[in-house]
Amino acid sequence: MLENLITDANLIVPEIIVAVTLLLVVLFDLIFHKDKSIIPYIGIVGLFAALYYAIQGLPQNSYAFTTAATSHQYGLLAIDSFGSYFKILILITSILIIFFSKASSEIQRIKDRSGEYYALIMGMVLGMLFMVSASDLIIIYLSVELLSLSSYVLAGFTKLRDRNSEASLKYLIYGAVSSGLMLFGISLLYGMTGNTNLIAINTVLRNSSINILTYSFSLILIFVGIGFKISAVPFHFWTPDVYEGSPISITAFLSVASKAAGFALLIRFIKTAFILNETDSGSWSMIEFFDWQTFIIIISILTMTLGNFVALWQNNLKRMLAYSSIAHAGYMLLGVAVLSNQGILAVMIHFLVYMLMNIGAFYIVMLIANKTGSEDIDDYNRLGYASPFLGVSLSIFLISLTGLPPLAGFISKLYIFLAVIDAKLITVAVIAVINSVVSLYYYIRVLKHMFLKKADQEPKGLKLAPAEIVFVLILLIPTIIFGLYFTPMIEFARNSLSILGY
Amino acid sequence: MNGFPILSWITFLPIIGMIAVLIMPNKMEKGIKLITLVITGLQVILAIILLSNFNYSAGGIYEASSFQFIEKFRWIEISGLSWLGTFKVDYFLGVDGISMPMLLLTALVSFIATISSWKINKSVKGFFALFLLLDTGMMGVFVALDFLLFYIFWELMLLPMYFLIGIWGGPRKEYAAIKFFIYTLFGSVFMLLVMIGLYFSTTEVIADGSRVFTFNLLAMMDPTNYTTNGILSPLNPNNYRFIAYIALFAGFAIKIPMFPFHTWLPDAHVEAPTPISVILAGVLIKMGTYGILRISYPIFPQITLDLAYYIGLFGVINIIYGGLVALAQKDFKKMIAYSSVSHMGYVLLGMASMSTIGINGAIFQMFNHGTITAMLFLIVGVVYDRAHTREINAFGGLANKMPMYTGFVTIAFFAAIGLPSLSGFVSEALVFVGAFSSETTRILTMFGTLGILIGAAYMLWTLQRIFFGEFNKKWDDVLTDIDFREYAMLVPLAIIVIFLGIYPSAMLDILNTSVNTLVGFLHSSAATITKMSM
Amino acid sequence: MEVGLNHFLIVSTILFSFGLYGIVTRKNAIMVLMGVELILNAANINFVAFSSFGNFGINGQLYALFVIILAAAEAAIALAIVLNIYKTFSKVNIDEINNLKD
Amino acid sequence: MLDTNIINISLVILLLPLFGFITVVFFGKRFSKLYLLEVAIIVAAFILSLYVGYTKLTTYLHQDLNFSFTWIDFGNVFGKGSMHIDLGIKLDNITVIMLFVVTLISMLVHIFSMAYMEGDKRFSRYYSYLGIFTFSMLGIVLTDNLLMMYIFWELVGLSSYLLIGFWYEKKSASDAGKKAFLTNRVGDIGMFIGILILFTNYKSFSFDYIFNQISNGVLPFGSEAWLTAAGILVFMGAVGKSAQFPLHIWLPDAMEGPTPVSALIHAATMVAAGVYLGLRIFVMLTADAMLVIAVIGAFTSFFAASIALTQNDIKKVLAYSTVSQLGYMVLSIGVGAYTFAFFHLVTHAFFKACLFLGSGSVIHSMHHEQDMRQMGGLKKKMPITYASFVISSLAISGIPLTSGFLSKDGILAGSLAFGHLTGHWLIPALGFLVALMTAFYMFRLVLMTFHGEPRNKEKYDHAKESPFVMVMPLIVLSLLSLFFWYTPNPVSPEAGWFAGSWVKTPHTVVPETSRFNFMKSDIMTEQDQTSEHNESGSIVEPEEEVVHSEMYMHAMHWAHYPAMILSLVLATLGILLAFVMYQWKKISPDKVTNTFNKLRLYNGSLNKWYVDEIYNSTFIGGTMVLSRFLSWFDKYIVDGIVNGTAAFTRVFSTISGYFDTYIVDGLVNGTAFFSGSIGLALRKLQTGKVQTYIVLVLFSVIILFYLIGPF
Amino acid sequence: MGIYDIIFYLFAAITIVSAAIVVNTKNIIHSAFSLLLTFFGVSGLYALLGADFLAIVQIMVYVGGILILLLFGVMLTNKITNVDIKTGVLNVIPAILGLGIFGAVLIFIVTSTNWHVEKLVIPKTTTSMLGNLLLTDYVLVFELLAILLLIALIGAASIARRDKE
Repeated sequence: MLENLITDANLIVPEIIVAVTLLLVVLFDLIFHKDKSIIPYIGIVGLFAALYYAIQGLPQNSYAFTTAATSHQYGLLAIDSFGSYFKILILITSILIIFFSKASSEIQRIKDRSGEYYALIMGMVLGMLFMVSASDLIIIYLSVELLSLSSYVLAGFTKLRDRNSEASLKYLIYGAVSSGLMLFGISLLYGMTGNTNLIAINTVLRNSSINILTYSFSLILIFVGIGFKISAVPFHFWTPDVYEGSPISITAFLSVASKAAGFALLIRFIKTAFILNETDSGSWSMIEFFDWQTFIIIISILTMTLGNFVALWQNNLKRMLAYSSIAHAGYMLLGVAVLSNQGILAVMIHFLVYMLMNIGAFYIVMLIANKTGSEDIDDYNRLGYASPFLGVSLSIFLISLTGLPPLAGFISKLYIFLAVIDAKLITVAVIAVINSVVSLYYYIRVLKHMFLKKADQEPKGLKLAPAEIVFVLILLIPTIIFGLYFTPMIEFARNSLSILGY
Repeated sequence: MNGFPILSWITFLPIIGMIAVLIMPNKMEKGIKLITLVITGLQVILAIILLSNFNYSAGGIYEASSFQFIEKFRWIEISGLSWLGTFKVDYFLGVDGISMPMLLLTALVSFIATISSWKINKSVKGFFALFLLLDTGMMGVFVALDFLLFYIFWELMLLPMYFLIGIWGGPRKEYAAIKFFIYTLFGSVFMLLVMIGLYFSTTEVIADGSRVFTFNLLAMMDPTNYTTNGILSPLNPNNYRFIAYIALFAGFAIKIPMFPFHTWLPDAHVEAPTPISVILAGVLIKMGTYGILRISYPIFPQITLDLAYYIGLFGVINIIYGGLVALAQKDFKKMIAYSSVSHMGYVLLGMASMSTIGINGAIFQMFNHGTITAMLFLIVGVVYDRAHTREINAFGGLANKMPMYTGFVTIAFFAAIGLPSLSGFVSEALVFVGAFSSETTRILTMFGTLGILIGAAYMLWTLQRIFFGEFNKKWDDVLTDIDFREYAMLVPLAIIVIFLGIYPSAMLDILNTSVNTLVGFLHSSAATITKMSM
Repeated sequence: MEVGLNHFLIVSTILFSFGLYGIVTRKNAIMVLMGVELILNAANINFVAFSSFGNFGINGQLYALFVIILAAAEAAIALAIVLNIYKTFSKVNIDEINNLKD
Repeated sequence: MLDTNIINISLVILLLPLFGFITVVFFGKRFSKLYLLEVAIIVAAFILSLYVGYTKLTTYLHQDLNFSFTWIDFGNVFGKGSMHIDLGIKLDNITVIMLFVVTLISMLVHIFSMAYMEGDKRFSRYYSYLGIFTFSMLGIVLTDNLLMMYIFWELVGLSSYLLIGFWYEKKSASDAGKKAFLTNRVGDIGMFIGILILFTNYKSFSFDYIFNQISNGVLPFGSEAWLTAAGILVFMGAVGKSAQFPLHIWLPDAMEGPTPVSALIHAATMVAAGVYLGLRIFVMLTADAMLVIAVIGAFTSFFAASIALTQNDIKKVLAYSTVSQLGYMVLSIGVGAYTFAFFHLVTHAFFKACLFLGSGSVIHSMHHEQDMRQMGGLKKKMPITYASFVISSLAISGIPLTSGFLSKDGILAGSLAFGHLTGHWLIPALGFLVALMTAFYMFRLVLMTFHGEPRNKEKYDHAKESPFVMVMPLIVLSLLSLFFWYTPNPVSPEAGWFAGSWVKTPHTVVPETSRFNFMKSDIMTEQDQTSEHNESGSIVEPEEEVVHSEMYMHAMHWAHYPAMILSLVLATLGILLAFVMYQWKKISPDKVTNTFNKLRLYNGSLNKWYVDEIYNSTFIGGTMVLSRFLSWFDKYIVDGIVNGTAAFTRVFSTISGYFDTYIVDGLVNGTAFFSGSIGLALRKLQTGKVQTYIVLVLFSVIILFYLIGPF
Repeated sequence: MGIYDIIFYLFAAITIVSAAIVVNTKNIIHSAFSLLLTFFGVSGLYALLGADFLAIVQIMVYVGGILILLLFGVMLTNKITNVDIKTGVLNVIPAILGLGIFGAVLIFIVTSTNWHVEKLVIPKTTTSMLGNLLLTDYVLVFELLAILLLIALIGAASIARRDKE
């Protein structure tokens, strides 16, 4: 028993480290209640350690916490390279977000509560780490809740403005209902299969006939919960409001890490529970009761279209980026909809790139908001001249988000389209490219304001700390390099493709 | 060229220049301008070196071995993808008779445009940095032989162009810039899809002997490389190939710009600053026709042959429609912008002929239009710089006030009209001869010849309104004859226009072998593909 | 008709629907939270009923237990947030708190 | 190698004026006397062409000299074999005669202009333009192929444009230049299409090669109709350049240019280029084409003469008279009187140049007064001008002992024969009517200008005989209007060397079936057959005239004397009528005017039958309306359709105001509009009320379930 | 209809009726106390299903914990003097419509499904079995829940406490 426990614990070292860091943060919060500036560093150290072990854990491929009642391959967690890839992404994002938070004036103003802030961040990280490797519906539900509960609080954490609290409340109610629906779906699925383990469910589905109506309904309900996390239309409604209302560091975190975790969860859920078999060329044939492809394509088209078209109208940059992140979720869902390793690869690459460019964009928005106190697009007028570095960097991030060469965003878009066209989903591809043209409008609009518009008064140049420039460069340089030489990025993703299961 | 990567140099030299410009402090405007001038000057020199080493008898088009100055190495290689085998992208540059004139044109027009930018004084650094980036994009498009590389260069010039119009442009610059951007992007995203479709339909043998999918344009042209069920493979019984052709063509057509996708052009031209109008008209819109010749024609030969009539039809519509609309313009620059629409119609018509003479004429027209329109836009720039208006009716009688200027205007206008002994005539005549000799485009050609008349009408009318008649005393102080800098821009172009008018073989000999190869390849490959798909 | 699985499921379904109804219609945030609790309870009934009738072992009860604990945690956070809202807006009517919108 | 020498000399003649043009253009400002170089050059060119003409007409009378080189080489063209475009020159008899005529008149005009244009601020520019004109004209004359013909054709158009609009400060002048260029281009389009037809079929532009192919039975697209079409289309160029109806409108306006220019370009040389082209392609004209040409010519000559009757501007009368005479020449080509078409071209060049220069002399001395109603009685003041003017007028009226009598008589005879053979009697009838009208309006002009009482005393007092450089050309030209240069027998042109041996009707190459009956050769001579089977590419001219059948010879013979007598009678009648009305005042011109005006004829004629007005309101107006419409269409509809759809625009126009306010800067056009509208609609969902969101989620779940569920 | 059935219907009725009151009454206090009844009803249903431990936990946690929390919430967010602690409704029609369809669909599919039903087995010792499971197979969940509770604690405390001004 204990041996098992130790073996299992070895498999989840990153999670354990994060949990310990969480406790340490709480502890240090109590010890150093005068000056809490050390706390973020504890978090950073802990996350780096976790990252180290996550990278170490890349080649691992086994189940952890196998249940005694069943054979070995039915674990609560699946520790595989796919999960580790996302764990690495999430941990990197978390580290970036901690630096991000340190630079953010919003977070600086609540310094005395920074212990709780970082503790909750750790809670989110932990939730996400479990999400990406969860292979049991209960773990899925609980890890989603762990993530959610932390983020509900964080969304309203600063309490600086009305909208913080409002974001928090909306997020809470929306999240509670979504997870409630998901739970109900889980209970129905449990009723049909008598199990909550994805592999076990897969076995049941292969071998017995089930009521398709109930089955579909429960899957849709479960998808509500996941769709809520990845802000897929029509489960996205919270996204713009919460993104706008939250502290910008949390917005960035939600838009990248929590979405990554959601996607990892979705992919694992589909791939583990509903696959019939995987061909040599990496495409999946699915158990036929539920047409995942059509379903996700519908969601995906809705998502990208709504995200892009509504983003056109936004004047608040944070809100615009929220819609843009919805749109990107749509593109990534396209990668999922292909239902092949190729699509998954595209999603993985897209996340890597998306992390760079989205955090970069948010970071610059934050830097500007720090100084000007505004995220309004009109306040960006002529900013490109006042602060050329920020202007150019933000332009590059936004152009990369548009998916224009020679930036990394193009490569990830290319991979998605490679997958989609190879799957012969031509109509979908056409809709997607038209969407990407539409997206240009709002991204370029920011550039227009920064460089083309006339300002009432010339904005003052922003003085940047060296650390801030370094932070931007850390994100900017890979965005450019990966656009021109993307072999390492794709090699990395390709080596992390294996998902446990059939 | 003894292993000297001259094409890479000519393509990426501006990037080096851009970095240098960015390093320079803001205040050293002269220095920034000089760097740009030196860089573009070096480009011209490299282009001349290329020309002097150019083998006139090498065909190129579909045959890697007869391309020249080839640079090819594996840029991206990712193996072990179970569904793709190896994902690879080559850095593959090369030149043949079709790209050589475009390369010369790009180098020349960039150089002239640099001189023309001398008076830019707003955010000088930004302007020249973007200008040089644009230069790389344009040059790259004309030398790339790998579709992905081509696409990257193609998109690369969008953003600099957006800013160059949007920041340094006229009153409605933002509108014009975004319109340009959106139109072009709209075209190019479909190009992206077609590119991916083609990627999955063609394989190429790589070093280890296995066949992998490829972006290599030359491999895509070889019917034997098609996969059995690739989405755009003729072996695959679906009509995607046709749709893909249309999509690809639309992408290029927007750039040309072909009716009815041309509406971005007048706006962009009118709002853009003079050097950018020069680049836009001189080089950028050639990318569309170049792309059609380089990609659409050899990769989809049988569809090209089937649709020749429609290509020609749109060409003729462009000629007549563009001309008639130009006739109604009151803005000097807009008039010239529409004349570009009209003149690009000749290119389309020539291409539609599918004959050596016609395509020769079309490419020659591309080059000539590049030089002539560059001249025309510079000419507009001259009066606009001085009078700050482009209203045609605001002027009159400039011939006496600015005789040398009028001289250049006359050359440029008559070249645009297609007066013999100037280069425009030869290309237009060849286009007509070629198009008429093809059964499909014969009747169209007859309508197309109306363009000769309409062109003369709007050009001469404009000439009359601006240069003849009574001089408007309002401009007495501002309008002075052209200065040294303007000579430096106009003289080389005028010399080229006259020289090629008298001795067109200087250019046509460069083209000829490749065009013959292309025409031959079109027919033989179409036959092969038809046989395959049966 | 003998009471069977379906009876329990119908109860849970009704409870679920009422919960949703409450969430959707009530203005007061706390009453919305009550609706959430109803949903969770409905799911719990399902878990327990399935595990008992389907002979799936006792796992279902365990899951219900987890959910109950989670509901408590969620309620704690929810109420904290509601209090925070009350401090900020002096009201807890959700529909009146909509500064964030398009 | 004498023939090489001649070719080389011809090339020198061609390039000399170009050299002059370039030199004067670049250095004319700096060296004000540089125009003398230009004059010297043209004198040299004249002397050289005299030499060339002499050598050709003596040594190589029956042999053509050719020289050509490859201009553009297309290499081995797919499916068509080797292909190239050649340029070259060809010297045959009409070439060298034209060479002589062009250089001579050009030289005289150069000299005349030294005085006439003196003091003009763009004096050297004027000479450079004359230089490029001469160059282009010589190019037309010398070329051996259609492409080069077209090239120089256009260049002639350009120089004409430049010279007509020389005084571009005057709007009427620049208008006239533009009109000339554009009208010519209309004809040129036809010509170009004709050339395209020929090139497409024969892969060559060379006259000889094309004719050889036709005579070998290779027809364009295999049909005679296309041959007819090609002939007519190429001839369209001549219609433009030679100001034939309906493209004649530019020539009278072209009188806005300096008068020596009118003499050179719009009387003697450029307008004759059209006729020259007609002669060049004469051998490939089918019967139908010839009939069309004859009708055009006849109508034009009559139509223009009818206008010339009433004009008051001295140059306008001459301009319409030129149109009318060109109509004669075209008619002559149409009826197959090749020799006389060319003959009339030459004689007309001299006497019409003389008339124009004479009028220039008058205008010069009257201080640029052109209205005849302001003149009168000038014969005393300007005796030499008067004398030369009268000689030329007699020549144009076709009075014996003048060159005009010889050529015109030939044309009338030819047309009469044609009418007799084909039944198209209207053509000779119009021809004779025009002879009457010509004599009348020419002498009306002479009488109003030189006879009677001076009407404008002030101007009259200042008038004096022009300087020597101006009268010398007049003397030379009027002398050339006399018969003895062309034939020893003043009533029989055939007896002379010109029509008798230098210029012979070439053998037509069109298939028998599409010739006129009278042109069908009854008996093929041996030379004929050898020429048809000569495949070397150049035709050796048959030594004997074998073109016409016996029938035609008979008809010609029959027509000769009636035509001569009739034309003489009509010309005399015309002159008499002019005297009656303007010298002896027996009939008041006003009365005649009123009489005719009852049918609105006088005003119609005075206003050139409103052709310009009709064109303005139809073609030009229509084009402008169309172009403005298209411009509007482009701006609002095409842009609209492409950017979105027009329907969409309409539907959403109601909210466009809103849209404009908020999004106009970034989302300006229709696609944006469209996408913006979608965005706007979707945006409405984002109410900010979380419970609404939940309702939407629930509905979505149901919809998704419906969509995806297995129903 | 046996006694088991009668008890079931009783508890079911309590649950449903009180739930209906919870979501329909205007008075928050009424609604909170109805919720208490609902929890009791559910607890009874658990007992009927043989989940005795769960029934107790339900009452302890829900009634002792969550409901008290909710009541605190009600008290803290409404002035106690305010006699009618009432709350309005919104979205009633779409809610009834949507949930009518939703509930109908749900009931239809729930009843039409051929669930895996075996004989109702009432285990005797659920408490120990649950305890065993919790510390063996589901020890991870156990730990996870511990952290979740910690997070909830930190979160609730940090967001609800008064800021140091």
